[in-house]
Amino acid sequence: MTAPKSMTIAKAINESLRTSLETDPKVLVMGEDVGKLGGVFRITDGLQKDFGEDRVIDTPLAESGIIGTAIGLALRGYRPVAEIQFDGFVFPAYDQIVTQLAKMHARALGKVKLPVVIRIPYGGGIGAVEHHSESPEALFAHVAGLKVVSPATPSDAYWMMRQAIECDDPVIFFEPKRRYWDKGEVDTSAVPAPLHRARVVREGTDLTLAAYGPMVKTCLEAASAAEEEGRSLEVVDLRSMSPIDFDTLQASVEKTRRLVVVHEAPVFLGTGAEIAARITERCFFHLEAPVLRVGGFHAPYPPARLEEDYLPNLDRVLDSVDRALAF
Amino acid sequence: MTAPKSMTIAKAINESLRTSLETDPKVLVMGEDVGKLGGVFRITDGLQKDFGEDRVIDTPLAESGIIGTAIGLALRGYRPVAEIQFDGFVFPAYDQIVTQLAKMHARALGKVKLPVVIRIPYGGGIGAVEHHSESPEALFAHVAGLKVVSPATPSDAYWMMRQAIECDDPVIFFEPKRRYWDKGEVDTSAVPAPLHRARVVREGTDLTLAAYGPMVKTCLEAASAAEEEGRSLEVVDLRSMSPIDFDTLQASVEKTRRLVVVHEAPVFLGTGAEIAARITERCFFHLEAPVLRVGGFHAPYPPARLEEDYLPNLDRVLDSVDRALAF
Amino acid sequence: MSVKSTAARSSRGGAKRRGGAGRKPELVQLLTPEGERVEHSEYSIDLTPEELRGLYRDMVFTRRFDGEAVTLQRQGELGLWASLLGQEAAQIGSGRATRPDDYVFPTYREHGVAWTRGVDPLNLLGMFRGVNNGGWDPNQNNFHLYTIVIGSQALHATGYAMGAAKDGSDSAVIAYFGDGASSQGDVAEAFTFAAVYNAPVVFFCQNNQWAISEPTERQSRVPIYQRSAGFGFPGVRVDGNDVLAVLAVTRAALEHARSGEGPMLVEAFTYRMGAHTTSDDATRYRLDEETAEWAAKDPIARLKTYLANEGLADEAFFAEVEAESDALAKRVREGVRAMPNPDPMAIFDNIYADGHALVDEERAQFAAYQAQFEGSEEGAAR
Amino acid sequence: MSVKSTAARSSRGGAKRRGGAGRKPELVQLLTPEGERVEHSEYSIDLTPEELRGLYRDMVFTRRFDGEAVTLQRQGELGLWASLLGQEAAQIGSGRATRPDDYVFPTYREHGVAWTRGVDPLNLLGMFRGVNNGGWDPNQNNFHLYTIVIGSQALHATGYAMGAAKDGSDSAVIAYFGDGASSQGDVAEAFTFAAVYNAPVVFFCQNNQWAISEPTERQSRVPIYQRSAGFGFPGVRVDGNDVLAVLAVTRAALEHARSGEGPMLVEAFTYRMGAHTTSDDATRYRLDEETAEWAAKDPIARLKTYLANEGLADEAFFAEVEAESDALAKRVREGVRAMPNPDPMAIFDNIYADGHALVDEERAQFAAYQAQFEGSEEGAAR
Ligand SMILES: Cc1ncc(C[n+]2csc(CCOP(=O)(O)OP(=O)(O)O)c2C)c(N)n1
Ligand SMILES: Cc1ncc(C[n+]2csc(CCOP(=O)(O)OP(=O)(O)O)c2C)c(N)n1
Ligand SMILES: [Mg+2]
Ligand SMILES: [Mg+2]
Repeated sequence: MTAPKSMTIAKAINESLRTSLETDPKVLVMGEDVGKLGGVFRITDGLQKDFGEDRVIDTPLAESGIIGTAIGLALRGYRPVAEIQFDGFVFPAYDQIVTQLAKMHARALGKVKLPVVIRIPYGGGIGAVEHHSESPEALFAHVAGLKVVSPATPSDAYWMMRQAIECDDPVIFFEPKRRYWDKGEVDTSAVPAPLHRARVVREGTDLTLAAYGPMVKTCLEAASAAEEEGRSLEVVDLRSMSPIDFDTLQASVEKTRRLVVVHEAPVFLGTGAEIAARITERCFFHLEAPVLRVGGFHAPYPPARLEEDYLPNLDRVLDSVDRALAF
Repeated sequence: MTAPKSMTIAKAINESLRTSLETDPKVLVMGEDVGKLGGVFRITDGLQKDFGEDRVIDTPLAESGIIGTAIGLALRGYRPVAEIQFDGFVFPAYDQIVTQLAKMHARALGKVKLPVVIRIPYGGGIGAVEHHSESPEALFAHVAGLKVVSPATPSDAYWMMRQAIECDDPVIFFEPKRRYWDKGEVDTSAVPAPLHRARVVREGTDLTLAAYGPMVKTCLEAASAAEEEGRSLEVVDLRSMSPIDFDTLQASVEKTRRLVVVHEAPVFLGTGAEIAARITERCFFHLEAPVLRVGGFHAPYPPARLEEDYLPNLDRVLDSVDRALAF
Repeated sequence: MSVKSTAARSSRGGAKRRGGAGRKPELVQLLTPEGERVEHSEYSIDLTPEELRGLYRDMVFTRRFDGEAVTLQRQGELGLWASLLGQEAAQIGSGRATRPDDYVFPTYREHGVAWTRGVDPLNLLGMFRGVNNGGWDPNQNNFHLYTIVIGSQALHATGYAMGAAKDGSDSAVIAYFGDGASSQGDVAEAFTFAAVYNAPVVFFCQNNQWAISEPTERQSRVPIYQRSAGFGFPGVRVDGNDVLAVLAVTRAALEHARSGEGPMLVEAFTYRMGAHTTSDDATRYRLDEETAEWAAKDPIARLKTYLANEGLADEAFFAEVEAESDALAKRVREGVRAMPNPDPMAIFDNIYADGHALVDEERAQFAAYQAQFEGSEEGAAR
Repeated sequence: MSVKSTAARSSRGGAKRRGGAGRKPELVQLLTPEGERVEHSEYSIDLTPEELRGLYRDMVFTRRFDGEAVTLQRQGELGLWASLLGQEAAQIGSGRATRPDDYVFPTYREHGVAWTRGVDPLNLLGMFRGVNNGGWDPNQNNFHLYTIVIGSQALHATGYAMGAAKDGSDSAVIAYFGDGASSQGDVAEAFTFAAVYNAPVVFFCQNNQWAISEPTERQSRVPIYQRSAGFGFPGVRVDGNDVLAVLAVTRAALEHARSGEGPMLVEAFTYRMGAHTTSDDATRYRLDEETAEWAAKDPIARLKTYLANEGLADEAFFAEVEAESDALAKRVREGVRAMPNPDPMAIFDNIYADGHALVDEERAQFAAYQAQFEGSEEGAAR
């Protein structure tokens, strides 16, 4: 039993990959620049040096090729962890993900398993150029056969990645890139919560804020700010977008009677739409206000100098909280 | 002024393409097998014969290539109407659609327009093998820069296609393939409703059914069946999934106070989720029941012998109507 | 300058730039359409009479159950069928070149290859009947599921081959695809990955001249076997209606792969004698003359002629094969008719290996919904 | 059999199968690294002293404002910059080969090509500063927007060329992409479409040896210029640091395209002297020796030597170019600093050409939301 260590989300994922590579010889890490460079975010730093080119594989610049060959490797018994360099570059692989990776287990009536993890650094807030700041999670969560998760803390980053790699289903693992350098405690010997279980990360009584990945921190900040105004907000870290843990959320909303969902992705047909629809159905007589959503606009992710305006922030969250409380 | 003619949806689209080819020399039709064969559904029947290989173009078997070159042709001033042979085969083109077609107008600060129509025969009910029966509209409606529509009648098929071709934005045109052979009146000289306007196709007072494409007919049948049981259902044909005409729907729901949304696509993160979320927000104090949704399950589209069970049908719609009325 | 007609354009481009083609005969052939054995400088084969008769038997069986499937579709027992008529030699020859431990990635038309791998034809028919979307265990015969999205499986095969190499195994992998598929980006990416990782995979393109209604000139203006050179591995064109040549060339290609030489492309030049599928009407786009021309190159007829002329098989043998294939057809016919419809609750099976809360919820809701109708006619609940 | 190290594998594959390479010198060169003019059997060029000085001026200017952009990024004025250092000859030579009515599809690094098309460098900097995602009018200089998704623009270029041919125009199109991009399915599909439709497009691959941290062997085990033959059109490798050779070869390729001969592939063999972008740390993956080796092949130095040795330019000219480039750098620096941030409401602009109800709704909501803060500090509303 090792003592908890303080580390960044980036380091936690690196450690998680390292441990997985160590404990299971079938685990592979693959993607563009994951080798010597350690990835553009250094998430795979040092892994090729220690595990060799055979297990930490620099691939040609072709995302469909990365996922398509990862499927083949999984068919051969490997457990590939494939990196997509940035959110906006997953689309060339979308066909392989949607028509093959997601459906092959069912197609084979269960005879084939595809334990492939696709790591995608996602979301904005880092001042990047086009295609480097998107949040496409709804486009994966809508597709049956995929599991979709996103950690918000170093501990979850570490454990959820280990669980994702151990999972026999394909997992799309969205990494909140602007939180890569946030620190937190990681206890590598703790027994983790199930991969798809939501977590109440702050208790409150007046309204529930639901978020995942990068927006959990924003919601916690909003809850602190609201406290100063005498409002008690509960914050739920959903952790998983497919499946979504509606039971935990429902319990929270039955208590607080109000819900605001926050994500960076565009609101229109974002995960918040499903959450609003389903929680309204489950809690129809409990809700004092409609479920409100805070998220991106129906617009291409804007140039960096506008992203502060585009992204949900403390003010936008609190504005919706005000609106919900005004009902 | 020509007299209204009775024709199938298939024929109406064919006529619409023909008229567009005739009236605008910049209009092109392209795709796999659209030439001599007239497409696997014969939607482009006779067009290559009459307009030549230069305007009705058989393409190599590569969907990304079809959409990518359609973008280039549009940049050169053409108005390509590209066919994707079946819903499940649009994914190789998804990257070009999402990262290029949808975003180029904004990227160019409006200096470039991409009037590309992508025709996709979609939905199930025809007893086909895998990938031939899917309803991926939410995956396009979530993406800013695209417009997404689906006609339910021959008249709409004719006019909406003409409007889509005339539109300066990219339009994803979902054709309800199992309704291709349904007949109806087409008045090619009538002044059409705007492309993105919803239409109340049956008036009622007790509950609103909202649908588009293939499910409009199912909803109309459900409304007839309900009438025999003394229930008055209003049916709204949404016609457009991006944008969605929430004003028309809101007016209907404010009257009926109950809404059931029906689509073939999986419920989870389907367009019904957005409709439920937004209508609940707009009509919070009007709604007597949560917005209910009838649609596909979170499962790969099943083999043909199970599709009757998988697809929303009269019974499933009426079951939800019962549930909504029981609130 | 305007775009000229396909024919003019492709022949010009083709003629001018065939380049490497002069180096070797363009089409490897060991048995002529007339049934005469010929030799080839690079590829040779020496089969026992029994092996030769085996190939014949395989081809006849394949054609027979394929034809039966067409009939079953006409009778409404299948929703669709993609006939391999005319491609028996390409499939039997290449399939018989594989070892049991090799792995095969088919398209949706490799019924003959499936046969050589020991997959029961009935298993293939499930997806065409609409009772499943695949459904056999790929690892039982190292024969992957049929893949419908054109070209996808080329990457799966490459990844599998990368894995086989990592394992230190000397198994090889073979990926089937069509002439149309050669245009898909996935196939090109598979070429790149296979070359860069030196993966032991053979890309086997059955150029049957058509991708539904489009002739091969809509996909390429040079012969497809030439595609691989620019990716750094060899390509060869073989007479796809000559089972001996296909066997010899595929064996050599698999040997090339398994011995560490990396990938290889084989283009089997053949012809789709039937329509694309039972849903297709080939008369809309192709001429009878072409079909007639290819009928004269029939893969089974030429082997039969050879066997008969050389005294390698007698009438009794041919009659026996005929009888056996009738029995096979009967078994297939009866088997298909007896295939039960799946239980509606199967919709919720095998979506995830490790479970998913939403699926559980929807399964339970659907079960409750279905229970309403229990004991009543369909829809009688209202 | 196991996957062996890249080097061993790729050289083996390469050596064995370079095939066609023997037929012509592998690299077209007209000006050696030492600044000596050499002749080439297929490609020749005859430029006036003024034209030669013009190329020099272009390259110096390009390098200068590129360097200025790197500095501006360090100073926080730009979010990112992708330097073309070392690739000036490849870009100026090819850009100067285009006619005004030709159309250019760049990647994100074609600052030198943009210069030759008359695009103001300041326009290029907008997206790197984060004030827009492109933002110049592509039709003003027939220079398309920078495209970041690797390989996509190859298809746009092909479609555009198909359209140009349809119009009966004799304009040609040139599509730029990198060595890494050669692996993308979209590039292969562009090759297929261009060949099948005989589109007047030149595919111009700047092989700068690296795709971020990956050397070209991770993309191909044979030279990239060989890729096109298997698609039915010619490819040629040119010394990408030799502006004369690049100009000659690209001119010929564009001529080939516009005269109805169809597409052509040009591989400019060059080197990325800087890091991939200002965010990259090239010391993590490449050796100084390699950079030093390529520094000796500098494209500007060799032309300068040639001009000086041949008496085609004097010190006054070089000094003048230096002074002008300083002025350009100053203009760029000041222009960037003066670039205003866009209005937040611009988020809602130009998403659709014909309007969209949801955008209207969100625009109105956001305006109302923003109005709350009017007159107050940011966030002061609470
Ligand atoms: C990605 C994709 N696009 C389109 C289709 C529809 N489709 C099915 S078969 C076919 C033609 C395939 O031609 P080819 O590759 O030559 O194989 P063949 O059918 O001749 O065996 C097409 C276009 C598909 N299955 N997948
Ligand atoms: C589809 C896609 N995947 C990944 C990236 C991230 N990325 C940006 S540049 C680059 C390397 C490009 O290399 P190359 O094509 O050789 O061009 P160069 O940068 O050397 O000019 C990568 C991987 C991207 N922009 N697009
Ligand atoms: Mg074919
Ligand atoms: Mg490069």
